[in-house]
Amino acid sequence: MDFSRDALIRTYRQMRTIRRFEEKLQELVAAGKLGGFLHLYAGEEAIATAVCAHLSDGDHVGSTHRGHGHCIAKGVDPRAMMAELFGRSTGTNKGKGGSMHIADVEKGMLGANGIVGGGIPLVTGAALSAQVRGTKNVAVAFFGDGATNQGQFHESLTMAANWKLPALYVCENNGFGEFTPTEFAIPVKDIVDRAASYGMRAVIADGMDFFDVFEKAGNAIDAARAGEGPTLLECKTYRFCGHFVGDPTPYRNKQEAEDWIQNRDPLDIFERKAAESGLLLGDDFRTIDLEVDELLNEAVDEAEKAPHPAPEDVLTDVYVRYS
Amino acid sequence: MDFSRDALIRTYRQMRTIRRFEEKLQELVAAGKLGGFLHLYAGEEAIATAVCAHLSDGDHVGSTHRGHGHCIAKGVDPRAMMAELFGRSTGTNKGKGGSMHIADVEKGMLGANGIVGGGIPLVTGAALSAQVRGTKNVAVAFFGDGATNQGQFHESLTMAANWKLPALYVCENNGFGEFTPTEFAIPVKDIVDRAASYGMRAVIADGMDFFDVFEKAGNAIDAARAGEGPTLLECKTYRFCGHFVGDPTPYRNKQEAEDWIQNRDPLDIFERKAAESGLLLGDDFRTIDLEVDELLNEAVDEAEKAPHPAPEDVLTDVYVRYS
Amino acid sequence: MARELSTGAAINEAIVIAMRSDPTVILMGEDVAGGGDRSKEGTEEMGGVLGTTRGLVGEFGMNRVRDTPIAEMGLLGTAVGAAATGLRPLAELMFIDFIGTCLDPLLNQASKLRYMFGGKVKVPLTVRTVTGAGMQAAAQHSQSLYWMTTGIPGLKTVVPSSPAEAKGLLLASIRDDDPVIFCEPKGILNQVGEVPEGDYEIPLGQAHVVREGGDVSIVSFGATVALALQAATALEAAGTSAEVVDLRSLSPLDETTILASLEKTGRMVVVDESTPRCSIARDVAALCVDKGFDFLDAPVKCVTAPHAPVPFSAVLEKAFMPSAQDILDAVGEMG
Amino acid sequence: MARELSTGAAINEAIVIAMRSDPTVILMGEDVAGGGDRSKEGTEEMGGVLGTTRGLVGEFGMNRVRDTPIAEMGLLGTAVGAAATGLRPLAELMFIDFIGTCLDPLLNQASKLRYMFGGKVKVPLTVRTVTGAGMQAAAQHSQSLYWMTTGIPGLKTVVPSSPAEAKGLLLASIRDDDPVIFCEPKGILNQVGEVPEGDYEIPLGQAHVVREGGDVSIVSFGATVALALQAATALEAAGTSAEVVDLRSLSPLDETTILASLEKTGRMVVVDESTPRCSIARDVAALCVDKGFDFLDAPVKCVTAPHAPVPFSAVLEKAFMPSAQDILDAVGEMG
Ligand SMILES: Cc1ncc(C[n+]2csc(CCOP(=O)(O)OP(=O)(O)O)c2C)c(N)n1
Ligand SMILES: Cc1ncc(C[n+]2csc(CCOP(=O)(O)OP(=O)(O)O)c2C)c(N)n1
Ligand SMILES: [Mg+2]
Ligand SMILES: [Mg+2]
Repeated sequence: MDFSRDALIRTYRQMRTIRRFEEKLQELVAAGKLGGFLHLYAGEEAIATAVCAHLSDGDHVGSTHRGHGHCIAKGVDPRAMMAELFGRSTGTNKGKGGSMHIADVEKGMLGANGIVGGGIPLVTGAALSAQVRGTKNVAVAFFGDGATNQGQFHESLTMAANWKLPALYVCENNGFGEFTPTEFAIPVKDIVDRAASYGMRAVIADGMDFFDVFEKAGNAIDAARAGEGPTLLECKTYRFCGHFVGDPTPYRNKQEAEDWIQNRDPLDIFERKAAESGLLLGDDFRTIDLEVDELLNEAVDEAEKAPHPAPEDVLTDVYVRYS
Repeated sequence: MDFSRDALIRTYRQMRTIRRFEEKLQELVAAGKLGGFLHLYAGEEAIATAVCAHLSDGDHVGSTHRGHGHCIAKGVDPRAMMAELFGRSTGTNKGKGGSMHIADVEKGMLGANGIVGGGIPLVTGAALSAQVRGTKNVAVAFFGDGATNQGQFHESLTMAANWKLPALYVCENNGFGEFTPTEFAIPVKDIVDRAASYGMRAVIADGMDFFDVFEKAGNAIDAARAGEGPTLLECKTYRFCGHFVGDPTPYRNKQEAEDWIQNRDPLDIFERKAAESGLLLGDDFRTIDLEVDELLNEAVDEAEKAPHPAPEDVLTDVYVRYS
Repeated sequence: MARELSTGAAINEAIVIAMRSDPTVILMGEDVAGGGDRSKEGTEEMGGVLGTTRGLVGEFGMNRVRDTPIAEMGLLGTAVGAAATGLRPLAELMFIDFIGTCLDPLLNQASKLRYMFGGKVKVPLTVRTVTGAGMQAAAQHSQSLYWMTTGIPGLKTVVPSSPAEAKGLLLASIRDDDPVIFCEPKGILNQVGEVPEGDYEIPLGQAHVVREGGDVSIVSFGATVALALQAATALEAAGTSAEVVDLRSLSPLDETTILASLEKTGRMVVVDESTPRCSIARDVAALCVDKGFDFLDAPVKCVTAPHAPVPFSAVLEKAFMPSAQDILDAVGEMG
Repeated sequence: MARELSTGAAINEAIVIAMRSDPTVILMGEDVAGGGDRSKEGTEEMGGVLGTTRGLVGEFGMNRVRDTPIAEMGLLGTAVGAAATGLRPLAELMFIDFIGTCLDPLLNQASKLRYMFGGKVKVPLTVRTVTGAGMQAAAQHSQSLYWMTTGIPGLKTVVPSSPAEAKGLLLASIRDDDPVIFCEPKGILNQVGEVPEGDYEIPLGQAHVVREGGDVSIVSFGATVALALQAATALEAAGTSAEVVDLRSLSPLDETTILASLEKTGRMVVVDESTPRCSIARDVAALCVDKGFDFLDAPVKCVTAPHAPVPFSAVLEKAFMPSAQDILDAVGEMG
């Protein structure tokens, strides 16, 4: 294992933060404290964490409706995110965005996105910007299996391939688009099959295994930085919760869901592999768990106490210049 | 050769009609008699002719901005088409459509289309209609190489593959999208490579050879009628004229163009192969040429004499029911 | 007759009636079933993200109830092609905000085929979609973009204001031979009200005078009808008699009813959930100052959302959405 | 100073100035060069379907002049992403009719990112596009859809009326930190006129009183300014003094200049090439009957195209397009 103890701690803390952040959200919804549409990333934490481990603030990431994990992995402050979900003026987006639009451009986080496929061209544009300006930065788009049916996916990958842009396209294949199973909506077995339409490098990773995603994303990102163009990385994963908070999942096979959740939890897999390295012990994990809990309890407390935006703010931030 | 003398005559007459129809248009534009945007099909006649030879009026075809050939091949009356291009009320579309919108739904011609890629979902819908209604009809989309970069292409082929629709997607790869060479705009060598994204059957044909297209389109259409789903058929061809009438083609390699036009004219190739069969002689071709000339001279005369729409007609045909 | 249904249930009922009475009606959309007919797998379909189409795949089967991929351009383009070739598709665009991913089939195909073809085709397509704010769904899931489809000649646009209206207007829309955009405002989706049994249509293009009055006209539609009625009640208490008109269809627009009301009252407020520029509110105001000029005793007031995207925060969203108080203020400002 | 250029040439000049003065300005679009830099291949590039961008790839190279695939959603979406990350892209949408294939990046991204992100990003994108009828290009290549972008909060929409205006407004648009839709009406593209040399900007949001007058106001923009001026000349001959206002930008809208003109004349005609429903014409009329009510001496008349797609036939297209005569008729009808 090529990881230092610090790196393992950092990684576990991040995955744990993502998981716990969303468990908090579920509690808060149950308590009637949060509004809006919430889509949970639970089960997919290894992917954002592994990919973003290769990125700096100058590299851009674009996300989806299911964006909490990507934001946290890209370094966005969970306290500011929590405040955003409470609609407070201290939130990442001053309360104007909410879950589907959390962004932090200074951290290279180009936003969650409420439009399926909508983030893909934005990221392609960030990669174009890096190429035109001659930086060594890359841009990474996260999107679901369902999003690969969108025209925006097709058009963006065509452009990225034509121009050899420094981009990475990460498909999180979690078995569903809303309530429709992937195999019902997509005419090919693996999403990587679609890369043939762009002559694009394509790789499958086990999205439940941080280490597998880390290695494959790293290779793709190195290639992009070296001017070798974009890659499509398919991560096989599973959506542990419903499509949105409140979805009773009557459409899903109980057995299959149980199997993934019990036996293939990315946090468990990480903990097992990291423990095998001998660099971390069971107690280390539990300590981190407690620290994360504390951080998020504080985040909720702070958010609840934070001020609401003023009604007049409804008309600010529309334009840079109004006249 | 499996063709009767009659079939060969019919075929040649059709290709010749398409070619001559557009030569007339060029003359008429030079004489200042026609307005609007005109995109010529010259060089690609074998494709429409060969594909439509397998279709009846109940089968639907959708076309592009370069639609004259598809219309004539699908049985639309060239006289009514000429009247349409003159904007007369006797035109196929009562003068409201013009070159980019010629249609004749009774002949199964769902319209030329001014939106690149716009005809592809319409045809997919016609195939869906045939499937839902349980007919044995098929639907065929013609489109260019450039159109395969459109989201509409990607989304339509995904749906057609998911549902095994009775559709044929005919890509006329003529080397250019407007002024941009195909290899500059598309990241794969052959358009058929894109079918992998849909797990779709895909075949390449020599678009200059009527017989090759006829055979391959026939197989695909038979498969569609038999419930075996859609095919992507790529026909390699060349656009003999500019992108539109008036395009001086400064961007195109003169040598390459000369080579295609002199040595690979689909009418010449057809004539040579048909003559080899012994069923048709040189004189037969020249007789047809004269008949076609006559037909089109008459078409122009009639069109020039036909009445213009009345100005009030600007407000008719917007709705079936206005209240 | 005292049967009460939510708007969602009324819409479901209308779809069942339409599909039973005409085998060419098909239903298409993302998750309209949810992975097809699941009755054999021991699982159940959701029937749309808001549950509106639950149960339909069971009755009508997968040939007529089509889950599409998440591909709105393909979905609507295919529906247009099917409509031009013998079917009468009812397509679902989950939220009208997604029109950004599928405008071409509406703007350049459905609305224009008939005209471009010289009247030789018809496109009996209906697109159901959800509009409006109020659920903290933020900027990309809360827009009231019916003004955009209203501005496109060749399309019709309908916005119902209650469960009973939704049922009758949807049946008329499906059976109309022109393409219709049928908007379901979030503000009425969970509203419950009396809905007549059986098959009935409310004709398109006829506005409805919901409440008669003589001092001021309040033209409204969709979720704003309830606001207009609230305002009318408050105005009555203050001695002003307000007439409330429900437009029902934005295109065709019932100019006659609007102008008749203006003639009666001389004063007009138009209420519209959308942002102001090029809105239905301003469109109707323009009608009033042209054909209704002689009736006008005061400025025509438009009550709309501000010129801004829809914010997430509950406080801001409340500030964003038009309210009954805004209508009262507008009437006050008229002098 | 007596140098005359076509609008197309003036736009080309503005692009050269913008690209020379700011290395973050890039040009993207279908065939904006035409297969890249062809100078080494013994062939020449077309420089756009109307030749407007000819010569630019030669000076600025293929890194900054990007031929895109025929993929408008990708083109505009990518331009938005580039604009949010350090570039100032000038994207070409060949005809505004094609907005159907790429509305999402404008409707849901460019216009909303800043707001949704709480003001923490800017999107300095300009989209050049061609609008309008008059070339028998028929229903899918002749629309005047600027009303659609005007109605979207977060976007700005500009329509120049002459070569000199086009140059100055385009420079201001490119340098504006907000997303701007810059419309080039077909009716002015080949118009030739005096164009100042060098670098100058015409600020957005300031209408221009093109001709002063006291009896009636004619508000116009783009290709309709010339019609308004023709009508004003004819009216003068008949003893009516018309004031002609050129809006220049539709969003932001210069309400002050419009209302000042109305206050002066008491009568208003608004001329707009687009179809009527939810048009700029009706939007301006609504402004007049609200904030300008006290000034109004007559109905506000809208001169627009009819509620129909654009027909192909020359006879029908002429009937479709607004004319100077239509303006005179409108003034006549006002009484
Ligand atoms: C353009 C668009 N169409 C539809 C939706 C509604 N929607 C939200 S999430 C979703 C499913 C997306 O599936 P996938 O891409 O696999 O991502 P996942 O939710 O599984 O992470 C859909 C259809 C949307 N937000 N945007
Ligand atoms: C959506 C859209 N984008 C751009 C255009 C402009 N345009 C018309 S034809 C054409 C080139 C099409 O190339 P291809 O698909 O290869 O067809 P070809 O002209 O070669 O037959 C373009 C870009 C259009 N009509 N529609
Ligand atoms: Mg998924
Ligand atoms: Mg081509």
